[in-house]
Amino acid sequence: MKIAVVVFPGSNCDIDMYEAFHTVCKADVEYVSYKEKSLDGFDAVVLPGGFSYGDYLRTGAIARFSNIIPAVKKMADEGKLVLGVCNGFQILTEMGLLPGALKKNDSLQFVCKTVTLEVENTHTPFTTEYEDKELIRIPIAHGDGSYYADEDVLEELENNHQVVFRYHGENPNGSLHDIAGICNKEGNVLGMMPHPERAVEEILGGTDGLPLFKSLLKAGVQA
Amino acid sequence: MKQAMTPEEIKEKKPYLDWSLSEREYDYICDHLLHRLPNYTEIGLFSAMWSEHCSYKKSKPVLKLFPTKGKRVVQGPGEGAGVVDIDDGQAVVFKAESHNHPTTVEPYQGAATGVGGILRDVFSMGARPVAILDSLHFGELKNNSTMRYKMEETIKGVGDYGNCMGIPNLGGETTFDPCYNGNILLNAMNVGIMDIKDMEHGDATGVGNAVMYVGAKTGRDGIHGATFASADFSEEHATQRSAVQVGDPFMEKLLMEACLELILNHREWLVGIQDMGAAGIVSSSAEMATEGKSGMDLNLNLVPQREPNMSAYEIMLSESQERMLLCVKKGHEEDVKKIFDEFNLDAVTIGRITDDGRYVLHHDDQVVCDIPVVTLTEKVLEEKSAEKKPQRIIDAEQSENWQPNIESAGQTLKDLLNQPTIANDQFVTQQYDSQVRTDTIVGPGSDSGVLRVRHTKKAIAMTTDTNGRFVYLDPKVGGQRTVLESATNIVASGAQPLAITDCLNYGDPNDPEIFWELHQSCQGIADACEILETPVVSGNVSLYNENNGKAIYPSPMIGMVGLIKDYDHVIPMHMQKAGDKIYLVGK
Amino acid sequence: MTTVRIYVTYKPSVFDPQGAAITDSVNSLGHDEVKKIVVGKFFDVTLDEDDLDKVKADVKDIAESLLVNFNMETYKIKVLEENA
Amino acid sequence: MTTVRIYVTYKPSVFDPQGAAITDSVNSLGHDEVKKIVVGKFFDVTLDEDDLDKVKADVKDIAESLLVNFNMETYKIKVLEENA
Ligand SMILES: Nc1ncnc2c1ncn2[C@@H]1O[C@H](COP(=O)(O)OP(=O)(O)O)[C@@H](O)[C@H]1O
Repeated sequence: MKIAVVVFPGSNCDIDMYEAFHTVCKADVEYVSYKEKSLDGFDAVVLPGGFSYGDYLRTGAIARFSNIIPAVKKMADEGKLVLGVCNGFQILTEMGLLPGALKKNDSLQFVCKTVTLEVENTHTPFTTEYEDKELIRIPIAHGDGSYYADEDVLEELENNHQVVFRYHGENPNGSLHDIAGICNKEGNVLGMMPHPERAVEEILGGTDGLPLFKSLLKAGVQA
Repeated sequence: MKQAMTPEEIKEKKPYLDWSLSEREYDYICDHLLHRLPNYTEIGLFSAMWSEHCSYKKSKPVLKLFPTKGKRVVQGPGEGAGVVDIDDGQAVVFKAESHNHPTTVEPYQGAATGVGGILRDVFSMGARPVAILDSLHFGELKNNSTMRYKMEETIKGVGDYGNCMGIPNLGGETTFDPCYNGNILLNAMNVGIMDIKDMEHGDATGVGNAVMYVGAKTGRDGIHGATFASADFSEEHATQRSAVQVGDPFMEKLLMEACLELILNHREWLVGIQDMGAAGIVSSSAEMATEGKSGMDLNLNLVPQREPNMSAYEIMLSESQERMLLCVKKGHEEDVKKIFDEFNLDAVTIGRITDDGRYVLHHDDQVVCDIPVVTLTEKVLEEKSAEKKPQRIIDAEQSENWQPNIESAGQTLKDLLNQPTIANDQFVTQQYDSQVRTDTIVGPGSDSGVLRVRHTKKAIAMTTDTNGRFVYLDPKVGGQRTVLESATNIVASGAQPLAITDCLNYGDPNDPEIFWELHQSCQGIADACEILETPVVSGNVSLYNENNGKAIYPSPMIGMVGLIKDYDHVIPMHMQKAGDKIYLVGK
Repeated sequence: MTTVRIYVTYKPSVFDPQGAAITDSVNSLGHDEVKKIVVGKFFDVTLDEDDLDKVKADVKDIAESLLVNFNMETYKIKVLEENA
Repeated sequence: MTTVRIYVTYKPSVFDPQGAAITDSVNSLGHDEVKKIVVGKFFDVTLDEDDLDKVKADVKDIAESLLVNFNMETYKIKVLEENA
């Protein structure tokens, strides 16, 4: 299984994502520039965190006009795995692969800390290695992580079990329905604000992000 | 456009006095250095380059006290940042810088551009920045909504810039004291890591080699920021101030990646590189030419400009952010340009290296400056400063030691914890990304931040410490104590102290009492560094921290870095489990 | 040359934390007469085009493809006679 | 009830990285006719007050004490007949 980590101008969690796959999971992973037009040969693509184009205008708004974006859409359409974390999640909503939008945090402040998430759906290719309703501790670091969608969209998300991760105990940003991560209807596109790649080594404070990587890699082997 | 004054008019009307150049200095320039009257552009360059901020003319004798050599020191003071060997061909690179005046006036942008500036100092050495620390000192918060606003904006400015750059913030300090009511201190420190073989220098050599300008365009931002930083900050100055410098961290991120790409993968094209900090193009180019014992010939019309009709004076003194100056081997200008093109950044050849030691500037087909380059950098008229021990210290020495009368230790403890300086600073640190780059072993809130050196078992520990009140009470002991505090912070996390950087924040050095404090406290710092074998490898001086004639406490900030050979030895600060014994060590 | 101002605001259904925070602080400054503050952005777009129909079509495209996120925002357009 | 719109922009001499970045991306989308985009904020302040002089004095105070940073910004005020 071969994984692409897309590098946009202003991406800065690209290294972390690469290292999580490469050094920790010993997986086959490559950086791909936003200027490329094709993702042929890859089985999964990751849009990492950071501040693409400075997040000027709106988070993720300018990145979605990059050359690479049609190729990301194509992978999603073909049922391959697409993961967006933090800025990557914001880009996925801006490009319409996931519904809703991410607003400024209710506190109006950037927030960096480790929060508790509840795993709500273990049937996606990203979460099979978690227990149903498992509580996990994953770091967040964002200024615009407040998930918003209209009522009917939220209802649909809930009915289809598209809410994959929910903040547990404390909602750090004002997200509606405490949403921390959602997937598309088919389940092959996941966007989340928390950073699983920051929770893959004990020395850095915990490994609750590892099952996500293991699930993804396992899904690739089975596919 | 307004016609610039003629050299004769300058002599008569003395506009340079407003730019903090004294009459004595002006006469010295005319009679001993140029043997003629300088023109408008030239006198502007002198006033910026001879400011304390660029020339250290007041503080130089004091800086000489610092030990700067050591077994592990690869590069001491004199370059963008200090470089210290951490074995295996690797080095840790660090420096601290103050941005006190801009932050006092415009907290958000002042803090943001303070962080941006110190990052450029580190990556221009060829190091990848891996951590930021920030030392913040505000006035009293109680019943002061303006100070609260300034604090919030300062923190946001530090956070937004570092977060966007993707460099974790590993620590710092936040204190509150009425002495900073009219003059906030923002000291930012940056730590980078590199392979020693990749080290770059800020020099320009080789006749015919190109001087290339890269990064953001030049506008009329912060003109005379350097002299502004060197003058007493009073209400009067607030209205004279020129446009605020605005930070663009996205641009800086691109600039950093492009410069590192050039340095790490194409170093054979590059002769030297330096960031444009205080006094913009003039200070970077004149310093590079001086370092390389060269001359330089620049055409200012080639400088990328954001605004129309900028004068030579404005182009040279602008402090627009996110710019760097390179010296590139002749014939490789296009190669270098291609790298910067990839990142959508300007890269323009604005001049050439010469061998006659002259600093020649062309603008609109005229020569607007033609002077020996060393007159700007090395011929600065040194000033002897008067010193006097303050009466309050003499009085204190003669009075009996004060004994606190504590009736309820519990209440005193509660009162202490209630002080904003001592209270939990999560409010600040949660606004900073402290984990990006996934190397953070210990983040903010501990004695020191600890960072893994990726792909090794090594880790580095870092801390900043300032204790203005203590230094005010006893400058020498206060200086020693500040270094010791840093060292104990480093040791407490399991690391061996390596070296320090500093920011020397003081009031007006023309006041003999303040100069005495500066001298004494630096002696204290030097003594402690000597004993602990932690040489000073970089630093920065910020004088004239006054508001309406009232100086801040003498507030030297120490930034220390230590080495941990095996990160399994990192010791966390928190209590581990019930039943563990507690020891008090020392005497 | 024509300059068009594009106003962008949150849809009324979306909670605007900034507007709420500012309203609070205005009230706490003693301005009790202030009932509500809505915060928005505007973009003054200057185009090298004088045909108003073309201008409007261009601006609509720019707004809808880039400047506005319809999940949470709405917009209005106004041609500026002179810079307001 | 009166609603007043306060427009806040950077002073012309102040560098606006956001405006520059947006202009770049609009151009790269193929809209070469766009020469410049300036970004600003606006605040629609609704007050329980009908005396226009009082309204203006209030709004001026609010703008100057809270909404505008005079180091870098300037502002204009307009009374909205209806919500524009
Ligand atoms: N207080 C100090 N202690 C040690 N070194 C200092 C101090 N102040 C300045 N220096 C050194 O002097 C050199 C010039 O500093 P400076 O002009 O501030 O550089 P820059 O313009 O890059 O900020 C730097 O190498 C700096 O490390």
